[in-house]
Amino acid sequence: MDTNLALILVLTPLLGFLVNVFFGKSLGKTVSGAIGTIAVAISFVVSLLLFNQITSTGKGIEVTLFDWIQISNLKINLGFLLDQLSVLWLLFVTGIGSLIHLYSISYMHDDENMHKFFAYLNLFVFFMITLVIGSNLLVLFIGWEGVGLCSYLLIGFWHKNQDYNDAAKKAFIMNRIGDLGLLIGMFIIGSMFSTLDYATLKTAIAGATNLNLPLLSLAALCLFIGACGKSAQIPLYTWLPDAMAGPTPVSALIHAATMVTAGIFMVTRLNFVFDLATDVQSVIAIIGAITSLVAATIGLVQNDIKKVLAYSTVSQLGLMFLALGFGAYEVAVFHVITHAFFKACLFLGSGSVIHGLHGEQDMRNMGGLRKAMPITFWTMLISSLAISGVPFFSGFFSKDEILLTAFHHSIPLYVVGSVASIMTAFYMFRLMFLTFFKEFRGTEEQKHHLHESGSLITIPLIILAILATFGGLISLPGNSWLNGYLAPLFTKVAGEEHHLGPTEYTLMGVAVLGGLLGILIAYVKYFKQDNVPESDENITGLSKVLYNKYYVDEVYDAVFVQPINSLSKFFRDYIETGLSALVFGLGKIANEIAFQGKKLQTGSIGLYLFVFVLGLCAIVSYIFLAQ
Amino acid sequence: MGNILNQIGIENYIFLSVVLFCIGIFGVLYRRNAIIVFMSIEIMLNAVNLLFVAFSTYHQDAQGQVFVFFSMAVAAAEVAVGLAILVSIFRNIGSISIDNLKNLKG
Amino acid sequence: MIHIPDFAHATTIQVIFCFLAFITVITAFLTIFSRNPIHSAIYLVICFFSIAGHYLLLNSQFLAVVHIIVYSGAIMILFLFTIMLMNLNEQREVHRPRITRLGAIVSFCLILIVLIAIFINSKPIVGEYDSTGEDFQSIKVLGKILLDEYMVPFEFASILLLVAMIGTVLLSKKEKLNK
Amino acid sequence: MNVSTILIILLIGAFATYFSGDKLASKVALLFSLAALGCSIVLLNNYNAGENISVINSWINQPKISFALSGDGLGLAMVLLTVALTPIIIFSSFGNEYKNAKGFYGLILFMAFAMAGTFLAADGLLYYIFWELALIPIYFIALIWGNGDAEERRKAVVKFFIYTLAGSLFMLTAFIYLYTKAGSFLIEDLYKVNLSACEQFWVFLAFFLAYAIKIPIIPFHTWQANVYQKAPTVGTMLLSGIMLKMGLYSVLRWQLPLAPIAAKEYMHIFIALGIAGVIYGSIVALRQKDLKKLLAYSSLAHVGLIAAGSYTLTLDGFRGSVMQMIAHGFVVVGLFFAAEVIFRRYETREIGEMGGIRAQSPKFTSMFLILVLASVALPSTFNFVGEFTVLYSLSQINIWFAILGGTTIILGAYYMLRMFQHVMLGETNSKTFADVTLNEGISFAVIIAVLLFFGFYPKPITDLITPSLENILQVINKN
Repeated sequence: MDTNLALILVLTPLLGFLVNVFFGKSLGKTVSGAIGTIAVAISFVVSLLLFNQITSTGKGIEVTLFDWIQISNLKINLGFLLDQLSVLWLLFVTGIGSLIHLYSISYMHDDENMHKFFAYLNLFVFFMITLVIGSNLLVLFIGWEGVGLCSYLLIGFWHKNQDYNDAAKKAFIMNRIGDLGLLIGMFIIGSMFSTLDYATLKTAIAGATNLNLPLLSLAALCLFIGACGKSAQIPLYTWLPDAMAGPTPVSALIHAATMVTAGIFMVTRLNFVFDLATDVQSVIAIIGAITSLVAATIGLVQNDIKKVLAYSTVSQLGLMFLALGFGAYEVAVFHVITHAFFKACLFLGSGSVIHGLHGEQDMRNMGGLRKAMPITFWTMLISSLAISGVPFFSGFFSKDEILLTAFHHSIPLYVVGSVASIMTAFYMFRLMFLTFFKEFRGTEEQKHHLHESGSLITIPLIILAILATFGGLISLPGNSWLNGYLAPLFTKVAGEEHHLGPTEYTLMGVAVLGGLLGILIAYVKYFKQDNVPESDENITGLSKVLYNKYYVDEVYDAVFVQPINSLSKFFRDYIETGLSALVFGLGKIANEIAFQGKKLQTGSIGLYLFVFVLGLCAIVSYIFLAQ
Repeated sequence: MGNILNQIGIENYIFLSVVLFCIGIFGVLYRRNAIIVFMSIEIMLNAVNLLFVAFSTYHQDAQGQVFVFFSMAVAAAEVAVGLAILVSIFRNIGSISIDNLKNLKG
Repeated sequence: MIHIPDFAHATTIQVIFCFLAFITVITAFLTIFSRNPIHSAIYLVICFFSIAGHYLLLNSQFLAVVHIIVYSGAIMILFLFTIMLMNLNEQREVHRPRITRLGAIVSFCLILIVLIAIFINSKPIVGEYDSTGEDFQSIKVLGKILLDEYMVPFEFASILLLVAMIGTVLLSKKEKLNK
Repeated sequence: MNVSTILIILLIGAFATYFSGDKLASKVALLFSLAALGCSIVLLNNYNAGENISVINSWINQPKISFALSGDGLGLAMVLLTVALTPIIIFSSFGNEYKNAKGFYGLILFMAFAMAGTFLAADGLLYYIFWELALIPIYFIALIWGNGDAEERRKAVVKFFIYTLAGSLFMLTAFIYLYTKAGSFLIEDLYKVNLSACEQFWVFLAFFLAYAIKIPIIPFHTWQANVYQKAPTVGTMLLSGIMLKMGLYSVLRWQLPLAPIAAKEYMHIFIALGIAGVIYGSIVALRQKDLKKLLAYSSLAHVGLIAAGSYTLTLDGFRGSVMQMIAHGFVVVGLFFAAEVIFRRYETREIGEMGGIRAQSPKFTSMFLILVLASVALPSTFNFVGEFTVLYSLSQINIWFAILGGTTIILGAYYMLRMFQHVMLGETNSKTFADVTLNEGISFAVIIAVLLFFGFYPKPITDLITPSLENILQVINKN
């Protein structure tokens, strides 16, 4: 029964993918969209069933299908582990996935390759489910690379544009850098404990005496590099903003709600490893905080609506890692969930805007859309309030928990996180004011066509806005359902329950004030004073550095990409030809020797005989006289 | 009859054939005329033959003489063929100076 | 030590040997040095005769006779015929570079010295000569050995001669065909 | 029934193809190659049922050379690779017209015969004969039916021929030396020879030269790219799909067990060489303008990793490299076929002249992409299983080997995706590109099916090869 459920869960999206790949074109756009959506919806239903079962029994389900890879000291099964964590992830992956599929039916309706789009989306959900429910690291790795592949396919969905293809390639390769780290981490863990299976690994670590802690830390660090790649942390974050080249539903699903949280999932999954590697935890916290701040600063000045959201995503992911670094896994998970809601909503909302403006993404050419697109406006506003940490929206609770945790562990990181939060509030409302208020700044023709999107687009928006509003209820401070639900996963006592004392209330107040401050600045700057960001060439000073993302792409290009390319050229033009010449040179030497040796053959018998006599004398005297 | 070598000594035969052999080599190197070169070769062959016979006597063994017999057969064949070749070369290029026979030049 | 014949008390045989050796060496030299090939050939015949004398001295009559027949009789006649055929009675060798002569002399000396040095070096091997008085070189014995022990090589020798004969004929004939 | 049946079928097939005339040749060749495949599957069944399918007949008494073919798991796996790829390769050439087709297809089957013989031979000299025999058909295939300037082609092919031949001579020397010690060329007897460390070093080196050139390991690879480029695609497939594996297989079967002490002593050097090949090949592949050359360098990178895996002298390394050999065999044949499919339509191999194909040919794009992904070892493809195992074994030797070898997954992705982007994506090409025909599609589909199936379920292959690899390991560790 469990096996069947798990298989239905995994294979339905795969089936949807196959149907869409092979018959999508002939089925027509709506049907193929419907098939894709239904496939994911079925998975969602199954997830609900599983969730129900797990909450009632409180025990995880293990499903082993068959042996996969045999390595002398570790045997790797293709198996699934459905426990609290994975089912939680399943719920929002398939749930938000279904909504975004629904949304895409309308959003992608004008695209000739819509069936392909749905095929890829289904494939993505398939791999994401595999990632989440794999019972060992290697099954996770299938999903891990699989979602990377789907991300590649979907970023480059409009494959006629080579810039998009570059972005897709970049995403894939940066992810692969992380994947190498993950692989190495797996190797170390595999050789240390002879297993990659979560459950076995947990008992092995718990029962181990004389653990080689430095080696384990190294493994944890490698795993974290993997997480960095997938979850866009410094130094591997630059692919995510570029990934916005893909269709907006993709950005919402893959690059905001689900795939990028895989790193957090993995770290949470392996919490027992990371708990032992305290040094690595500090690294994670610091990197998380820095990422959060850096991305937020870049987000301040971006003018592309999706870029702002992308940097916001990076920044929020940084916050999640900040929490992970302090061992507050449930807090990070909480933020993952709320973030999934409001960020998906924001992306879909921006998609709605872009759709309404026929592909316009520059906020400088928007404005005044509030009246034309009321539903989009209101849902996005709710989500913006949520992400800014305005009280009683979901983001308030989760972000506050992260900052609280940070405050308890490290004041500097708390400050960094808070500053990032204030900036978040600022740039989100900058986005809102620029997009929805004042007068429309686009062309007349665009203005003429302004309209609210269809119901297939607005319904998901509304649902997500509701979730973004009330999502915080699953983990209220002091009375957290989520913490109790996830408790079986963690070896340590699940975070210290924060007693709501005066410190906590003060901090909460500070956070709220910070968020409001950000909103206020945005209000003053972009509503009161009616500022519109400068056009690209007029940006100067610090903004220019920020606008150009600290030139990180350029630096990477100069430090890694160009040297490799020139090395490649050097190898191709010099080493290759050199080696080739060496081999040919051997032949040439033989030729030359023959050519020179030929001259010895003068044809003069006299000379031959003379040399012969000399040789004879030498040999004979050697034999007879040399003793 | 006693052994003749008791009166002459094998070393004298060796000297003789060494000298003859060297004369042969000298002839080959010194002369350009292919016929004379051939003759020098015959001298060398005979030097060796002589030594064979001397040692045959020395060892009281007929094998050496048998060998000389065969070597004579070979020499006869060689001279016959060699001279035929010379004749045909002479017909073709009108000279038998070995300086002109450099077709083997590399 | 090298055994130097004592001329004062030389036996007849020793005298004959010295005489023959002298003739052999002189005629060999003359063969090489004479400008006219015909003279060369004649000197060579004398040389061969003297070598046959050596054979007789060594008591191998059969070989001596065969030697005279084959060398002086067959081979030298062949030489003479060839020389006459080519009309080589006058000296044709005009150009003989000095380096050639030098080379020839150097090799001559070198090989002579080396060979003699070897001989002197290996002197101890040469000892007294004993004679069992056994007949080992009469025609009868040789014939037996040849047709008994060396039957196959003997036949091969005949084949060799046959082949050489055919080859010679062909070599001479082909030219005519070409022309 | 024993393994010699496969060889007989292939040999008869080669002659039958030659005498069937130009029109029928390709079909006859396909028929015989399929027959060989069927026969090997039957043999595989028998083998799994415990039947002895080896052959030992004495052949020459002095020196003692036997006609010995061993049907163990490893050999059988490699033969299966050969006879499974041969029909695919033959079938993939159906879209081309070859002049003197009977000779062409006859040579293909003959080459398959020689390669299968190499994989099966259990006698040193027999093995050597097969090894060299395989060289002759590819020489003619590349020389006569190749492309590009005839003079350049001749130069490349002759270089390849002489180079590999020269390498093999060292191997022959080593075999003769071993014979003087063992008194027999039979592999079991050779395994029993006890050589001193010094002797082993030279034997090892001699074998290494032969195999390093064949595989190729850098810096002995210079023949590769040019020959791949100049040979007809069928020849390239044979070379890269099967013939390279001869060298890799021989490392496992002959080189390591015959000189175990030297292997243990110097393994780090050779692993490092293999990994250097990985990095070097990947980097050079980045800037190739010719599609087939790019694939050649990618091949160089992959076989470097396989070789490194073999030299780890661990069961994992062996197993991983054998699996990777099979996986790489399939994937590289698929990739070269994709290059050929493009060539049939665009008459070019210059990457710069391609682009924008995807819009016109969705099926071809999907198949090509799957092959590209398989080649960069995406999990769920067979290549991943092999690569993971190899990298794991490397990490057991030294974690740095795994890290450096693992760069293949980054660099590999870089050059393959870059290639894919420039070949397939971008603005729709002005030249029309017809989507794959049924014939082409079948070839692709078979390859992809194999890769995906074993990607999820490699157990049959693991079970097949493990016992014989354990035997080899036992020989290596005997003292």
